[in-house]
Amino acid sequence: MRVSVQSEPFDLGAEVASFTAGAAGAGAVVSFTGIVRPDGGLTGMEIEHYPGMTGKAIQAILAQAVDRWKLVDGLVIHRHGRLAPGETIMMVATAAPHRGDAFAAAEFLMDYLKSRAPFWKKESRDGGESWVAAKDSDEDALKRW
Amino acid sequence: MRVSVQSEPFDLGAEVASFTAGAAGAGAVVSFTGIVRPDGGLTGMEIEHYPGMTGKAIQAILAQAVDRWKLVDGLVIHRHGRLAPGETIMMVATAAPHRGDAFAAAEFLMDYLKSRAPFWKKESRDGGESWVAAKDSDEDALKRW
Amino acid sequence: MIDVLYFAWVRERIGLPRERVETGAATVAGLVKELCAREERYAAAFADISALRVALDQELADFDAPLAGVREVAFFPPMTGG
Amino acid sequence: MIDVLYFAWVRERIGLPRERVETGAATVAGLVKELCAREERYAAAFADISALRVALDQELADFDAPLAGVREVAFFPPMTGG
Repeated sequence: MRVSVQSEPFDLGAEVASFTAGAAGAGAVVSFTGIVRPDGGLTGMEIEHYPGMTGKAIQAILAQAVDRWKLVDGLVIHRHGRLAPGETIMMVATAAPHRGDAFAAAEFLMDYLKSRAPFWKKESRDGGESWVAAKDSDEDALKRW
Repeated sequence: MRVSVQSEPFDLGAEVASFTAGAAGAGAVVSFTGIVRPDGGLTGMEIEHYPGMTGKAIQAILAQAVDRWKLVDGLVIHRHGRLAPGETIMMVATAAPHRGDAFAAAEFLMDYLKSRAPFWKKESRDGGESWVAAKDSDEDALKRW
Repeated sequence: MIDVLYFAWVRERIGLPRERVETGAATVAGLVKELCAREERYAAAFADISALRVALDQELADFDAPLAGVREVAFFPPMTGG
Repeated sequence: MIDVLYFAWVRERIGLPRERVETGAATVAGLVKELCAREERYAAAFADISALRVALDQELADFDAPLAGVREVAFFPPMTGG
């Protein structure tokens, strides 16, 4: 179980490969990767976070997922700082004996990271900068868990 | 959109990395990996398939997923032949603008591959060999789509 | 003449992976009946049709599907991929 | 004395990331009221409390939560991680 909050890029392929190789007893590994979508003339993104809280909050969410779905292992990497379109923002990986648990835990983690981990995204476009507004659909997504 | 049915191992990390790098316009990439679970004294697994049908059937399932969830891209790799405990059996990857579509498409693909792609697993244990029985829960999982 | 393929334990029970069959059967069910009449090993393999699946020319089909124009019939247990 | 932190557009509107505040407020809502009374930029940042979130000692809390024993209060918009 590992959580990393970092400004540096991460090596997605290497992370998925080593997570999977280390998940002894797992029959199913799910990974999710979030990417800065280069649409609407986006030129960049700045991710602010709350250093004193971010790591702790994600650890708590991950521990909850591991416990609830009996995961063999779980991983969350989330970047902050300046990101260019096409760059990977974050990833989660879950390993479980069966696929249903690995999928559910990964979706749960994503729904919670979206609305409960202290990150704020600011988008840059030619016209200026603007904070990304939280979506009602993301808040609603939490209700299924 | 790529489908590969092969006996050789595949490089999971490299596949996830290159799939993600090539998914222009995606904001979300989900990957699933199936592993030979080393439980119950399993010593190996043999996967039989129907060469004339397997590739075609998976192509059809993948095309359906791409169309239904407006995927940017989709990938399925499935092995056949002799596998040892801990080896990766197969993977799927899906790329979409938003996470909900990428997750749903990956789960749909897994549910269909489990029960509609012509593969049959035979497990080896110290006591002998036995064909894996299809699970009612896997058949039921199809009904949600 | 039609190609008939067997997979997994259907193949093992019948004892061969494929054969060419001369048949006048109108449907898959008719073909199964002809095969069962041949030998005990066929009857054993097809004893419980609900435990089997069939594909016609590499597409999943039902046991009451017509055989007209079909070149390849495959019998196998429920799939266990993924 | 209590540390008060601001993030994202709350930080921008108030114009600073953190400050130490002397307060006698019993709850988060009481502290917000005191801050709003200070200057227009605070009133602007806290105009719509339903658009804000609060954490007490790095744990999400409600605006009616008591401040007794709390060392760090953080105000920010709804999170947009992932």
